[in-house]
This record gives sequence, C-alpha cells and structure tokens, in this order.
Amino acid sequence: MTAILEVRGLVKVFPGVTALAGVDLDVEAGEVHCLVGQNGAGKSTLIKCVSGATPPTAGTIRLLGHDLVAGRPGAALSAGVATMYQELDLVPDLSVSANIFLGHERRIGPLLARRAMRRDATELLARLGHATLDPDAQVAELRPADRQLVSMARALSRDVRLLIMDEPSAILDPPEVDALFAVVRRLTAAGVGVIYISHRLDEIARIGDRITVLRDGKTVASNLPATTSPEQLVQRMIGRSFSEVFPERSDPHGDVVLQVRRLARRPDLAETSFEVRSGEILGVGGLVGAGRTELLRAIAGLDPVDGGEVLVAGRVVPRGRPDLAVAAGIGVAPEERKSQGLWLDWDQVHNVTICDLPRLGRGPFTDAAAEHRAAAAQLRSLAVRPDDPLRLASELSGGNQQKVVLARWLLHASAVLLLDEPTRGVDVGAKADVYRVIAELAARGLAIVMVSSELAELVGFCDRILVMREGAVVAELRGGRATEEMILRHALRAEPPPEPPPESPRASP
Amino acid sequence: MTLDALRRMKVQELALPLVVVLLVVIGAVLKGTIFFSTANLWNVLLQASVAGTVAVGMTFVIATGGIDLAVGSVLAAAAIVGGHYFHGAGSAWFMAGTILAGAAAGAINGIAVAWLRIVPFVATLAMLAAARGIAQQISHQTPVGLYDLEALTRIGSQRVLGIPIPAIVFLVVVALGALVLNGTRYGRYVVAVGGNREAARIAGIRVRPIVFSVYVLVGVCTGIASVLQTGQLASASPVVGLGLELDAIAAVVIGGTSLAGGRCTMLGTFFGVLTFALIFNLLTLENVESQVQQILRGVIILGAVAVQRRGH
Amino acid sequence: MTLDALRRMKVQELALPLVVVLLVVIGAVLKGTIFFSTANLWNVLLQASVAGTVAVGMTFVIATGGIDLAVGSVLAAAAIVGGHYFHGAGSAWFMAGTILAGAAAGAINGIAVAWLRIVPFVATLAMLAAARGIAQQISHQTPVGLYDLEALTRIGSQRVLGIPIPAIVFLVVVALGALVLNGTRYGRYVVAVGGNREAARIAGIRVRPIVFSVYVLVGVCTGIASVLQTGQLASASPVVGLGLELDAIAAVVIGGTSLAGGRCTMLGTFFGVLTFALIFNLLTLENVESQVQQILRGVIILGAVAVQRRGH
Amino acid sequence: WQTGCRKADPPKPGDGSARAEPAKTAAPPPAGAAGAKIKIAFSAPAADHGWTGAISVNAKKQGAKYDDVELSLTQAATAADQVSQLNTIMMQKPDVLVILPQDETVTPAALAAMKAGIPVINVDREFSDPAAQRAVIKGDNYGVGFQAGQYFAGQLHCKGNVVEIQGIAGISVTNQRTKGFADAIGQCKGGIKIIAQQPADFAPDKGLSVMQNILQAQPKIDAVYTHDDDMAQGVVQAIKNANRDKEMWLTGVGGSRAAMDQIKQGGLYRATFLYNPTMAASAVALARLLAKGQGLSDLTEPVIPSLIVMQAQGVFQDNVDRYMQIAF
Ligand SMILES: Nc1ncnc2c1ncn2[C@@H]1O[C@H](COP(=O)(O)OP(=O)(O)OP(=O)(O)O)[C@@H](O)[C@H]1O
Ligand SMILES: Nc1ncnc2c1ncn2[C@@H]1O[C@H](COP(=O)(O)OP(=O)(O)OP(=O)(O)O)[C@@H](O)[C@H]1O
Ligand SMILES: [Mg+2]
Ligand SMILES: [Mg+2]
Repeated sequence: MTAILEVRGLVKVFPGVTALAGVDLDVEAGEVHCLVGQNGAGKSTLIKCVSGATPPTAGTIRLLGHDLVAGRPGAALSAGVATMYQELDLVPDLSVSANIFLGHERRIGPLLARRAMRRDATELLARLGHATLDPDAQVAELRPADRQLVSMARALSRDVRLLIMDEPSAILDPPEVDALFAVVRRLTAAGVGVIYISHRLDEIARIGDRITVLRDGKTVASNLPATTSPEQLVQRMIGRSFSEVFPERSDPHGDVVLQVRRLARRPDLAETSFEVRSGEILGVGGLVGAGRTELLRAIAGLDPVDGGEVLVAGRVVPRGRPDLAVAAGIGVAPEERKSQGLWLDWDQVHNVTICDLPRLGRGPFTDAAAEHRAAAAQLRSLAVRPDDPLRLASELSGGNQQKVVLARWLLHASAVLLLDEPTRGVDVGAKADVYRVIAELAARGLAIVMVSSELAELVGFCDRILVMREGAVVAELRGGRATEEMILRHALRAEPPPEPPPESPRASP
Repeated sequence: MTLDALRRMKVQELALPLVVVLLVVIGAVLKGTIFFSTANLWNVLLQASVAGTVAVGMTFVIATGGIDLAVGSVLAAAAIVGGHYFHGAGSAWFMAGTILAGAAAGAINGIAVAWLRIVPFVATLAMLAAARGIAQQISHQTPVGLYDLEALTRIGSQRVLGIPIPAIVFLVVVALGALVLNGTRYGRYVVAVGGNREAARIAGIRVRPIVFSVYVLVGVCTGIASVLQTGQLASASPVVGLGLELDAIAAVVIGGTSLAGGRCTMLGTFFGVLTFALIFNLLTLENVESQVQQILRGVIILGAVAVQRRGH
Repeated sequence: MTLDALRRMKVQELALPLVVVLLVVIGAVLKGTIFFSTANLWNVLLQASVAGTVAVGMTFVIATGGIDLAVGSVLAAAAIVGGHYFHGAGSAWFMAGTILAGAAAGAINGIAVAWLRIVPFVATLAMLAAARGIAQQISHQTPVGLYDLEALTRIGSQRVLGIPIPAIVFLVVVALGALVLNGTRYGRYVVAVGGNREAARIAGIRVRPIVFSVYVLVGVCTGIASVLQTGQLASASPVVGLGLELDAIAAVVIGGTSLAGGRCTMLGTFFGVLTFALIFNLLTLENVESQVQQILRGVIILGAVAVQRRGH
Repeated sequence: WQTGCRKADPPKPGDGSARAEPAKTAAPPPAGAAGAKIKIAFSAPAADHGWTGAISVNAKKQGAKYDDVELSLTQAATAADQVSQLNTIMMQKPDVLVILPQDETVTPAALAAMKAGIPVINVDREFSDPAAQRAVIKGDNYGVGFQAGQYFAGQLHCKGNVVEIQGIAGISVTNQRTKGFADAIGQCKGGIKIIAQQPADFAPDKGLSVMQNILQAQPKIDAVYTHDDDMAQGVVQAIKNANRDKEMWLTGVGGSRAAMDQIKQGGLYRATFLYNPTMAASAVALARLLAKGQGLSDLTEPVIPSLIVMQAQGVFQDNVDRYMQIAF
C-alpha cells in the first residue's frame, strides 16, 4: 500500500487554545481512514490544515511524497485534495453548477462554458442519486440537505487523490448515507484515499478501514481496526468507560400543553394535527425533505401558514408572530446553527441569554453578572469545551456551537420546546448530557417536540414518534414498541402503516 | 483566552485613542499653547458637537446594518421647520419643534426601511433629496433669523465652567448612547438584529420595530444637533449640513463599527468624531491651504486607520 | 423551489424596466413629442453616460461587498492630471493619461482595501478628500481649457447615426461590463468573493487580487467617464463630479445589487442609471424649480423602489 | 442702470434704486406689437443659496412683468447638470437663451446654442469663448474684491491683521474676489497682512466652524473679509460667541436683507458690497429687447450693447437705507 498522506507532529495554536498538539496521521491509497473524537478534539482543525484552509503552527504535511504548501487551499486542491467541510462552504448567490465548478470553471476561450458545466453538474448529482436537483437553482434557495449534496458533488468534480469528509452524514438520512457510501467505495476501489469524520460510530464500522482517535488535540490511538467496538472507541475518545446513553424516564401523564390543529403550509406541509402532553417527548422522524423543519417552523410562527391553529395551554397563539409564540412559551432550537441560531461574534454568554434578558435584567437594563451566572451553569451542564463562557461563538467547534444554541433554549423557561436535530454533530459523551438535560426539562413538565434523523434516538428516547413523508404525518408510533425498521418503513413509502393514528389525517400532497 | 480576548479588544479599543493622543501631541508640538490650551481643546469638542451628536444616533442605525444618508438635509430642514412654524412661540417651542421635525423625518425613513422594506441606502437617499428641497421651499432660500430667541442663542454664546454648552450636550448624548447601547435590553436587541436578523427573529425579537426605532433615534439626535447648530448660528439656514452624512458615518466607521451591522462601539464613535475634529482644527490653526488640507486629511485618515489596523 | 426562484427573479428583473417604461409614458403624456423624440431620448442616454459609465465599475466593487466614495473626486482629478501633463501631446495622450490617472487612484484604493485591510468606506473616503485636493492643487483652482484638442471635443459635439458619442461609449461599457460579470471566470470570482469570502478562499480563489482588481476597474471606468465629461465640457475643471459617488452607487443599488455583496446585476444597474436620468430629464422639461425638483426626486425614487418591492 | 463698456462712467447714487424696477427704464412693449410671445429660456444655478435663489426670483418677476414674454426657468445643481439641461432646452427652440453658467465649462453648450441660431445672453460669468454669447451682463467680482480691499485699506489706515473667508475653492467667483482684494490692499505694501485665508463654501455652518478655529489661532484680528453675506452669518456668530466682536469688524458680499439690517444697526457688520441679483431681471429685459431687435431706449444705438457691467457698490451704515429695497 502506498501512503497518500503523511501528517507528522502537526500543531495548531489558536490565540489562547491549542487545537492540535502534535498529531500524526497516515492515509493510504484505497483506504477509508476514520477520525473520531469529542467535540473540540481537533478533527476539523486537522483536516483544515491538510486542505490548506488554515496554516498549521508547526508540523509537516506530505502528500504523495511531496511537502504541501501550508495555508494555500489552491495548492492542496491542485494536488488532488478534495474537502467537504463541516460548515457548508458554498456561495449562496451562485447557482448549483457555479458552486460545483467554483475555482475550476470549464471555459471556451475566455468565456464560461455554461452548458458543459450544467451537463457535468447534473451528471455528478445523478451519481449521488439526486439527478432531480436543478443545476441552475440558486444555492440560497436550497434546503440544508441539498446544499450538502452540492458540496459533495463539488468535491467529486475534481480528480481526487485524497477525499476529506467532515461529518458529511450529519444532515443526511439513511438512504442518502447509503448513496454516499456507494460513491466512497467506488472511489476507494479506484485507489483514492478517504478521511471520514463522524460522530455516528455505527457508520464507521460500516465504511471505515482504520480509525484514528483524537482527544484534546492529541492522537490517543491510531490504526485501530474498523471492527473496534463502539464501547472501546468511546472509552478512548472521552477517556472513561461509558454506558447507558439514554436516561431513565418515568412515563409522562401531565395534561395537554401543545395542541396543533389542522396546521398546513403547502406544498411543504399538509394539514397536520397532534397534541403533546406536559412531560412528554414527541419524536418526529422521516427522511430529509419530509417537511419536519417546516412543521416546527410553522408551529413557531416563523413561516406563514395556509391554515390551522396552534394552542399552548389551551390559549391560541397568533399566527406568523414568532415574538408572541416565544412569549406564549414556545421555544425552537433551529436546524441551521450558524445562519439561524448564533451570533458568531458574540461571546457564549450573550448567545445563551438573548431570550431571557427581561428575566435576568433590572428594568430596561441588563445585568452582566446575572447573565454570566445563568449562562455558565447551562453551558457547563452541556459540557461545552473549552469551558470558557466568554469565548466567542465563532471560535467554538461545530458541535460546541450546537450546544450553545441548545443551552439558550434549555435556559429559557418555555412551556414547549421544539428541537430540530438537537444532537446533530454532538459527540457521544455530550449526547448523553443533552438527553439528560432534555429529560430533566420534560420531568419539569415541559412538552418537547424533537425532530431527529437518528432512528436510535427516536426509538430509545421518545415517548411517541410521528413519522413524516412528503410533508404529511403518515404514522404515529409508541416509543417503547417502535423499531428503527418500522420508522424507516413508514418514512420510505412502504406498505400502509399498521396502526393509523386517529388524530393524524392521511396526507394529500 | 478570555485574557487574550480582552487583550485583543484592548488594542482595538486603544488604537483610536492612541491616534487622538498622537494628534494632540503633534498639535502641541506644532502650535504649542495656542493648540494645547483648554480653550482650544474645548473648542475642538465644540466643533465636534454637531456631527458628533448625529454620529451617536448613526451608530445605532449602522449597528442594525442600516445607514442614514439624510442627516445633513434633515439637520437643515428640521431647523427651518422649527424656525418657520415655532419661531413666535419662543425658544422652548422652537427646540421642541426642531427635534420633533427631525424625529418625523426619521420615522418616515424608518417606515420605508422596516415596513416598505426599501434598502436603507435608497430610502434615506430619497429623504436626502426631499428634506433639502423642503428646507429651501419653506425658507425661500433665505436664512431665518432667530436672534430674538435668547435661550436658544445662549447655547452658542454661553459657557458652563468654561465649557461650551454644545460640547456638554454632546458629551451627555454620547454617555446616554453608550449606556443604552451597552447597558440595556434595547441596545442588545439592536445589535442582535444587526448581527443575525433571522436568529433574532427566531429568538422572538420583533425585528421591524427595532429597525424602525433606530431611524427615529438618529432623527432625534439630528434634531438635537440642529438645535445646537442653530443656537450657534442664531439663524436657521437651508444650506447647512451639506456632507454631514459623510462626516457622521465616517466617524462611526473609523471608530470600529461595522457597516455590515452587529459589531459596534460607542466609545469608538466618540474617538472617531474627535479624530476628525482634531484634524480639522490642526489644519486650520496651521492655516494650511484648503486644497493641501484635503490632501492631508486623506493621508491622515489612512494613517490613522493603518495605525488602528496594527491592532490586529 | 427553482421555479419559484425563477419567478421571483423575473419580477425583480422586470420591475425596474417597468419603472423606466412608466417614466417614459409619463413623459410622453406630459410633454408629448418634445420628450418622446429620438433626439431627447438620446439626450437622456447622453446625460446618463458619465454617471452610468462609473456605475458599471461600481457594480463590480459593490458585488465584492465594497464601495468607492472617491469616484467623484477622481473624475475631476483624472481629467486635471490628464489636462495638465498630457495637454500638449494631443487628444489620444490626454485620454490615455486621464484613464491611467483614474486607474492609478483605483489601484491605491485597491491596495488600501485588499492588503492594508482598511474598510472600503474609509479608504475611499480618504481618497475622496485627497483626489479633490490634488485636482485643485495641480489646477491652481482654475479650469484647464482643452478647446484645441479637436478629437476630444468631437466627443461632445459630434454624433454617429444621430447618437451622441458618450451615449455610444456608455452602451459599449455596459455591454462589456455585463459580459465580464456574467460570462467570464473573473466575474464569477468577483461574485464569489462578495457572496462568501471564506468559501471563495477555500475554493482556491486568490481573494485579495480580486478585491484589488475591482477598485482598479472602477478607476478605469471613472477615467473613461472623465474623458466623456471633459469632451463635453471642452475643459477640465477641479470642481466637477461633486456627489457623483452618490449618483453612481444609488443607480447600482436601485438596480438590485446588494451593498452586502454577492448579489449583483449589470442590467439592473443600467436601468437604475436610466431611471435617474429620466427623472432628471422630465423635471427639466417641466422646468420645475430646483427645490421642488429635489422633493419630487425623493418621492419618485421611493415610488420607483416601492413599485420594485411589489415584486416580492 | 449701468451700461457701456468696462467701468465706463462711474455710477451715480440714484442708480441703485433705479435697479429696483427696470421695467420703467426698459422700453415698454410697442402698442402695435401683438402676436406670438417671445420665448425666453433662463438657465440658472440651483436656487440652493440666498443669492442664487434671488437670481431666480428676479428673473421670474421680470418675466411676469411683460405680457409678450413667456419665460421658462431651469435650475441646475452642477455644471454637468446645466450642460445636459441646455441640451434639453435647445430642443424647445427658445427665441433667446439666458444663461448664468455654473462655470466656464458650460461654454461649449452655449456655443452650440449660438451655432443653432439661438442668441445667448450670459449673466454674470463670462464664457471662455466670446463667440458663445451675444451679450454679457455681469457683476464685477474683481471689482467687488477691489472695492472691499480699498475700504479695508482706508479703514485700517493700511495697517492690521485681516482674515479672509472665501467661497467655494476653485471657482472663478472666489478667485476674482480674492485677487481683487489682494490687489487693492497691495497699495499698503504689506501693511495689511492676511493672517488666515480659508474657504467656507458659501455655507454659514462652514463659516462658523472655520472662524471658530481661526479665532483660536489668531489672538489679534482687526477685520474679516468674507465672500458672501449668508456665509458671513456664521462668521459673525463665531466672533460674537467668542465675545470678540469689539476687537474686529467684518464685511460681506451680495446685499442680503440680514446683512443690511446689521449694517444699519452698526457694530460688527460694517459693510457689504453689492453683487446684486437684479442683474437677472435686467438680463430678461435685455433678452426681450434682443428678440424684438430693439436697443436701450436711452442710448442712440438701435441694438443692445454686448457688455454690461454692474458696478460693485459698497453699502455702509450711511447709505444702507438707499439699498434696503433691493436687499434679498
Ligand atoms: N477560529 C478559532 N479560534 C480559536 N479557537 C478555535 C478556532 N477554531 C477552533 N478552535 C478551537 O480548536 C479546538 C478544536 O476545534 P475543532 O473544530 O477542530 O473540533 P472538532 O474536533 O471538529 O469538534 P466537532 O466534532 O464539534 O466538530 C476547539 O477547542 C475549538 O474551540
Ligand atoms: N430554504 C428553503 N428554501 C426552499 N425550500 C425549502 C427550504 N428548506 C426546506 N425547503 C423545502 O421544505 C421541505 C422540507 O425541507 P427540510 O429538508 O427542511 O425537511 P426536513 O424533514 O426538516 O429535512 P431535514 O432533515 O433537513 O430537517 C422540502 O421539500 C424542501 O424542498
Ligand atoms: Mg468539527
Ligand atoms: Mg429540517
């Protein structure tokens, strides 16, 4: 086997924090090398150094035997390093095909060969099982999952020697993950080396060849076989043995807090009705694009709706007024952190307390001390790393940013909590913290609606599960009795669901 | 890293004061006591008072990612309106009328931006033209004398503890502005809206009223500035305030507030205003020819900002 | 969704032409043949040519999220430099010198923004002051007569197929601008840098050279505009181009280009320029008093943009 | 009113008032001459200032006086605007074009009009090419500066520190008013020193802040020469607010109501030098005569003269009453 990538003693120091403290990494031709580690372990920083996005402080990066010019993305790209970053890296104002070929446009003379690029773009997307995606669509108009596909297609648009994927599956659903893996296998078969980062350990067992574990910017284990058991991996990642992901919960029997009546927003959301009781955790499953986000947004009054109403504790929440929804006690942790959840150049404290200023302040004034106390407590309970509430949100790792957004809504004393993919990009250890906190809130009597693409989480953690398909609720399952297969079967139109929920009318898209 | 964050902030915050100190030293060296006398330093603050008061309001507007090009015209129109309709009623009424007129103009801008969703640049550009036209239409292109309004003219003529009244008002407005921006919920919401509108909306902040309010706020500040101006001129003229918008915006931006919104500092604005006032004061004291003055002004601005950049 | 996107885009793109048509109709109704004659319509294009040529370059700058406040001063300075140093050498040299001077000013802005990392607003504000000062210094504050440069003055006096030469140049520049912005890799990089700098960078695009280049580009456009201006005035004056920056930026923004960068349309800029030229032409034909003109201008701008907004 | 070639016969005091209603002296429309109205197009600078405003007002007033004249007034904020406006106006084929150009860069447009057979009357700012105008009626900026200079020399006995607050830098009006003043005080062989000289763009607020700074720099000022009455307002206030109005006196240019009031009261504001916007009215009258092919009734020539220079007239406390009525 020939080594494609050799990383030696890689060090990256950010002002005030050492992200990487001498990491080694080897990737060989035709292998899928998995990187795992807690949030903030240094995975993204490592691959950013390799791709030239950030210059390393020290250390060498050799690609196919040649030293790589540090901090020059162009150099890495032309050397055959294609990267899918954790944060989406597209230009919203440009079309899909323009984004795919950004930096290496096809041309006729000085002019762009638009038709050629459009054709090739369609082809690439087709290879990823999404021939339907319009290459002329503006990326700004795409939903998150489709954007992910675009950056994937872009990575494949060059001739690749080393493919780096930073949590590519985070916003993909099972079928899309299968398609992704198929592509990866085709590439490895052709001798391409792959670095694969994920917090979903089951995936790693499926696709990976070798595993390297990072902790606090150091390599704590390398060359582990893909067959390494999740328990062992977790043990290595967080340094202590670890079991019992989902907390014990007593069955909820409060009275109804959230009522959704015939809420509709066509074409994304067909008429939907359901109720959530105090102390209950309602899971919402389905494929990406099923309209789960739309459902949450409609409930929170963030998008105009065609009809229907939302009641909290029996009182109707005025339509299309997110401020009144929040006032009525509806909190929503959105799907896209950076664009919808965070103020990147604020510190974490301000990010966490923004919804509770009236409660934490005196009259019209704010109270820095009170804010800091309240926020710090929340952030600690979610184990945000590094443990420094005054650090800017922009300086946090992806998963930790996610936790900050979560912390805001956990702090906010709301009656209803709408969580869109709350554990996306969160490491196993932290996941347990998140579940624990959510469970505590439920125990405190909140009604919780939780959209998730992780079937295990739906089955293992939720009291009830709504399954959506094409903008409609197609099934309601009991948390205890449901299985991942059942959810998947409903999500992909299989045979009619066994127990048709009385309160959820059949979809008519 | 907190320490570091602080350090970085420090440099940012310290850079401009440094520039100011630098200018003062230069002045002291070049003109000695003529420049470095309390009299002249108050005079600098006096010079800064009109543009400075406007800049305080402008900081809020820019914090939301907006901009107000109309302040210069509104400065003129407000005083003309006040002078034309409230002259007879006495100083107090005149001041009230002028500030109200400023607020009204701001409210129109605010509605255009927040509800008609017109780009701030265009909306306020329209007001820039309209307000100037109104000022000239009402005044028939001739200044409105206000010598008889003692209380008003005293703003220009009198001093408290040797400090010109406009300078005092300016300092008070800056202090209030800083308090509101950094110390109140409203201020936080303003920055939130500028930093990430969608996130603000999801967090339950009513975006439009906030956006509307900052234009009213800058309108009020412009009204106050107009009173300070009129008090010194003892008359309201339709031709004052030309180019004021650039001065105010420049002071805010050089102070470190980002035109993209979300990042803003009232202290920075204050020092930004001082910087420009000092440059002007120095060049005039040196009686530099106007054209050379402009060249130097350009060079000094670049220099000042370059020094600031060193911070990073 | 795409379909929807297309629909929205359509309305966006169609709105301004609609406004233009509206203005033409109004003109035809109010003034009949005096307005609705080829002669006058070419005349409108002639009036649009200077600000329009600058606006083309400005579109590129704004597409990167930048801004250039100096164009007005540079317009004056370029012609003065050209007239002062290349007058003797004849028209061709004068034009070359003027355009070169514009490019040089642009290059300085570009360096300040791209490498010294100075906020575009401040960097070009400095140039706004400096360039004007230089123009007045070199010219000793008196216009430089250029009557003897036939070829140059012919720009103002002659017509080709009844079309004033400046109008032709303007149309050509717009066409080229549209081609470069939409049809070339360079144009795409400009949009990418403005739309998401980080994404552009990790795609291997060298951001700084791109940023630098757009300021040179607007400098060249300003140089060309300066030649057109001088050709019509048959002399270079240090006081021309006052407020040109606002006209140019306004045309670009009203055309639908976002000051935040990324979203930009050259066609929009073209119609934006036409809109302002038509408003001005109409008000002149009606010979409305200047102050009323300003009020109307403000109202019409708001109206036009409101119509546009209907699109959404 | 003043006729004849450069600084011909010095003015008699009465002339000032005669300017008030030029219709009297201008030949009244001959009884028989009915028919098509005379189309006069007046292109003025934007009325963005006391003086320019008065220009427009005077022109309109005069136009209204004649029932055989149809006057259309356009105003331009900049030279470029004015050029394009003239392009527009020419298509309306007026009988006579009266232009108060922003600056000499408007010359080609005027030249084009003359070539197109539309006679041009230039008001106040001569074109750089004589062929661009049939007649010129102008104030005398150099003369204004010169008279002011002589007044300063006299009042200060050729000794003292003088501050000059100019108009907009770089335009001929400013340059001439500066040059005239400098030439006049030249007779004092440096006895009068211009210790500070700054433009304030004809704007009172600029005048205020410029003067505030100068007052800091200059411990001893004897007199201030300002280029404009409106602007002078700011300078006056700067001086008063600094309580130095006993130390110095000041003069303006133009002849605004506010200025004359203060001159009448006496004190800081000693004088203003007429630069009277009534010339716009006279220009309209001239245009009418030109169109009718008549001359000035009191002159023997059957055609109007080609150059009329309004004599720069000093307005002081003792003669201010005579000029009050033409103040603007
Ligand atoms: N721009 C930055 N400035 C300062 N510190 C940073 C910056 N970017 C990352 N860090 C720090 O570097 C460390 C590693 O971050 P990195 O994004 O590599 O973690 P990660 O392994 O990708 O975590 P996740 O699984 O959440 O994506 C974190 O402690 C983070 O706070
Ligand atoms: N920003 C957007 N612009 C246009 N359409 C969108 C956008 N976001 C979502 N949609 C549409 O709404 C529907 C649901 O989108 P979305 O993928 O958010 O649902 P989801 O089930 O929440 O998937 P996810 O797993 O991403 O949350 C899809 O048909 C998608 O086309
Ligand atoms: Mg990461
Ligand atoms: Mg979603």
